[in-house]
Amino acid sequence: MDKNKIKEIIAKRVAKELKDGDVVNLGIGLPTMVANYIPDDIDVIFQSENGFVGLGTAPNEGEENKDLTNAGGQYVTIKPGAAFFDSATSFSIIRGGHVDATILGALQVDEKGNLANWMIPGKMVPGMGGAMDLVVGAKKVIVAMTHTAKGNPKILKECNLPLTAAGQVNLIVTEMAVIKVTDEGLVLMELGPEATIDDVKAATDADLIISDNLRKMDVD
Amino acid sequence: MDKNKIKEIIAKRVAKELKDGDVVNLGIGLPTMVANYIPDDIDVIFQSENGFVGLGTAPNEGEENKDLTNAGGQYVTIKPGAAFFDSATSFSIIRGGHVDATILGALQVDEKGNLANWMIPGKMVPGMGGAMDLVVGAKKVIVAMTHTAKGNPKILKECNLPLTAAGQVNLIVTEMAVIKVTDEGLVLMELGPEATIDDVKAATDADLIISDNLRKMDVD
Amino acid sequence: MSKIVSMEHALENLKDGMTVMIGGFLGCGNPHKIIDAIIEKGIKDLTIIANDTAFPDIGLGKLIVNKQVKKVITSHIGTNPETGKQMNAGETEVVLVPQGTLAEQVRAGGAGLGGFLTPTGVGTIVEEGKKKIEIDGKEYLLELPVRADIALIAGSKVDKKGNIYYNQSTRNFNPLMAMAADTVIVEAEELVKVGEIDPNDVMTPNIFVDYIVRGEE
Amino acid sequence: MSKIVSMEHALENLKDGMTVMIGGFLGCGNPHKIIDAIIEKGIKDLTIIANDTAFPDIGLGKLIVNKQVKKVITSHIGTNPETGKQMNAGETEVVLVPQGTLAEQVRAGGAGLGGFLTPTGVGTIVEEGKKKIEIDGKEYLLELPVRADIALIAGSKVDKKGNIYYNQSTRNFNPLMAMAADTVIVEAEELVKVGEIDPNDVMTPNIFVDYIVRGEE
Repeated sequence: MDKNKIKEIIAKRVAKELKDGDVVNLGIGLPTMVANYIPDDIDVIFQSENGFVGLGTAPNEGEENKDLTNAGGQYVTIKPGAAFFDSATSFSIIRGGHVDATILGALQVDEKGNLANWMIPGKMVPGMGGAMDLVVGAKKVIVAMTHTAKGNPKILKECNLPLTAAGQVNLIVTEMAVIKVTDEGLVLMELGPEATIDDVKAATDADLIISDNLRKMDVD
Repeated sequence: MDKNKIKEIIAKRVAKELKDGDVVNLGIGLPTMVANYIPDDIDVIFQSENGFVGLGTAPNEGEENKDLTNAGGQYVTIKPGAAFFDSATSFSIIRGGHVDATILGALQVDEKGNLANWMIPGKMVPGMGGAMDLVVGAKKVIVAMTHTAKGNPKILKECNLPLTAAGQVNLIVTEMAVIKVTDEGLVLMELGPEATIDDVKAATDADLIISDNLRKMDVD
Repeated sequence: MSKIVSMEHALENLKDGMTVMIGGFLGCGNPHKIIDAIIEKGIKDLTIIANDTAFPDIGLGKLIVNKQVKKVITSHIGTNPETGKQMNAGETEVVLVPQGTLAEQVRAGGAGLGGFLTPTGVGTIVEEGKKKIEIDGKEYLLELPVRADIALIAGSKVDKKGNIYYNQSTRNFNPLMAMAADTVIVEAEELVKVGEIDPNDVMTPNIFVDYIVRGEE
Repeated sequence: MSKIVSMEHALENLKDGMTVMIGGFLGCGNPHKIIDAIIEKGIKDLTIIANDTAFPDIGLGKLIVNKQVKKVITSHIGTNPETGKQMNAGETEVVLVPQGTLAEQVRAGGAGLGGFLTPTGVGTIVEEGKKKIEIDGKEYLLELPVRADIALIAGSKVDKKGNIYYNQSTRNFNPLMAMAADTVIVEAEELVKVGEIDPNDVMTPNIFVDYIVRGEE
């Protein structure tokens, strides 16, 4: 599958997790694409941790507003009914459980729902930004990522990179699978359009429980 | 001296403690009168702990605004340049040391600068309101009160009523005296218009150190 | 689904025995119409968290007079003699909290904090039963967050999505409480179209508001 | 005494080696003109507290590139490769803090709190060296307040008394930092008369502002 197709599958599938009225924070990169696949008949409120709810689409060229950027520093727009606030309020919203879902990428996720996505010691240390607060505070943590990195599994028995948070991930969505994090371990719930159980097992380091209701991912 | 004259002396003398640009919180009752004696050439900013800076005078009759009351629940006005905020911000201002002086009444004050002004067990329990935060947070705590209550001293060796705060009072202004709280004890700095040293000593339970620079209170 | 509901519908969420935050300061910024409806409905055994108990005939003070409150957590009861009377008679439990601590406790409840350290109350009876922690040689009390089942809020302007604007000194505890309860009901003094409140000037973002009731005369 | 001063006058308050908070989020809401003046003046060995280090050629990122910073306390350095390079070379000390914790630390610094308990960072390297406190069976980190010698703020509209209004997403850390420093300098994108900002809409009350410098083009 080509890269764009992979991203589209993941974003489409994650979009189906969101309900009318949900307050959602989208991480930078792939998660941002989820906004493109929200059905018209439901109203999802996007939170931007730099200080507002009611994040809209990217502005038309030439209509950028220097005072209106998202948490990635890109120009954005707001929807009617938006509201601005300071960073302490923004993270009160996040840490206080007022965000229904946070969708973010990962370097590694493991069987206990541990997440590593903010540094590779000695290599890449961008900092955690708002990720640690988001993962601890959001009611539902959805990891949206490619199933492997350069062929290496990212879903592990145990993360070996520094954690973003311990035991907070609820759902993992990749182009190959939808995996639920439970007290019993990782449960394979859905298979990607082109994946078999064996494919997923081969690309996953962690143990997988196969759901009795295993089905194909709905990515129409 | 009659009651009004006593209050006027105290309020006039306290007003002289305030400087241009000071942020000041006035307690209910006598302290409120201090605002009447600020010289025209200095700009003192009054904070109202229910949520604004820039408190003005009482409104003219018929011009009361139901949305604009002070911490005593009375209708007030604001001055140009006022700003409103919520109660958490209001007490961030107070506790964070952004109030230069708080002026409040007392039931008892003692040699260590302890203050009791919020309850008499079994008799009167109005609650502390914002007083505990104000006394701990303001840079300067000025007690403005009559020297005695029904002839009984209010400036004691040690408070026996429940404290509002320990060791926070800086200055005591009564109709009889201006007394500074120091590490060495209470220092009598100024005498009221009609008081002698002996009068003050007789009306005070605490030990008093007489300042070398003892002078008459300036209440013109 | 519209958040704008009848008073009756909104109050179905408020049951006997619940813990209720009520915004306002000595009546200013109290949700007066909701309070009147609670009195009419006779909901009882409430635990009220509020800055004060207002006056006997104004604002939430009326709930005290009408004996619908079993416990009050507040900073001041001096303006409502009925609260003190019921406290002394053992009819109503009163927990007195310094105002700044109460505001910060409500904020912490909404902000997902486990507590905070305040210098307020050190060396007074407020410190009884609380953990003391020394930071850089200064003593602080560890105060815990406070939350409620329901918050009753008064908004000067509320848009149809639930964004709230508070006029002047009506703001006080309202925006803090709107973040610290499982269900939030706002009484809109003026109900406006979405967009009439500038997004910069929204003081309580719509995401906190569950129900809007009309408070216009 | 007017708070409106020349850039030169304002920057007399900023000395080599000081700790400086700078408002803004990836350049948006940075006080750009003040930053340019610091570069021109060559003030050095600064400790910067800011959400991020912006970009190499935008906002406070330029101070890093120009090697005027000895330490940064921040949540994110990924957008400015120069920060990482200097960190790896041992030239600049970088302390990474979760964004919500940093915002709350600055707020606590201004609010007179001794610290707060946050669930963020539990079970990660962020907890190293910090006190853990359990409340109701849940673990929290005790995080301490942060203050600075100077805060450099960017206001969209500033009145002559120093009341500040921040437009849209320029607000971010600015109002928090304006409360947490000994001296506060605001760069006014638009300087307006007292009264032009509605008292309800003031986001930083004038009492926090020491100096106003003009930021208009």
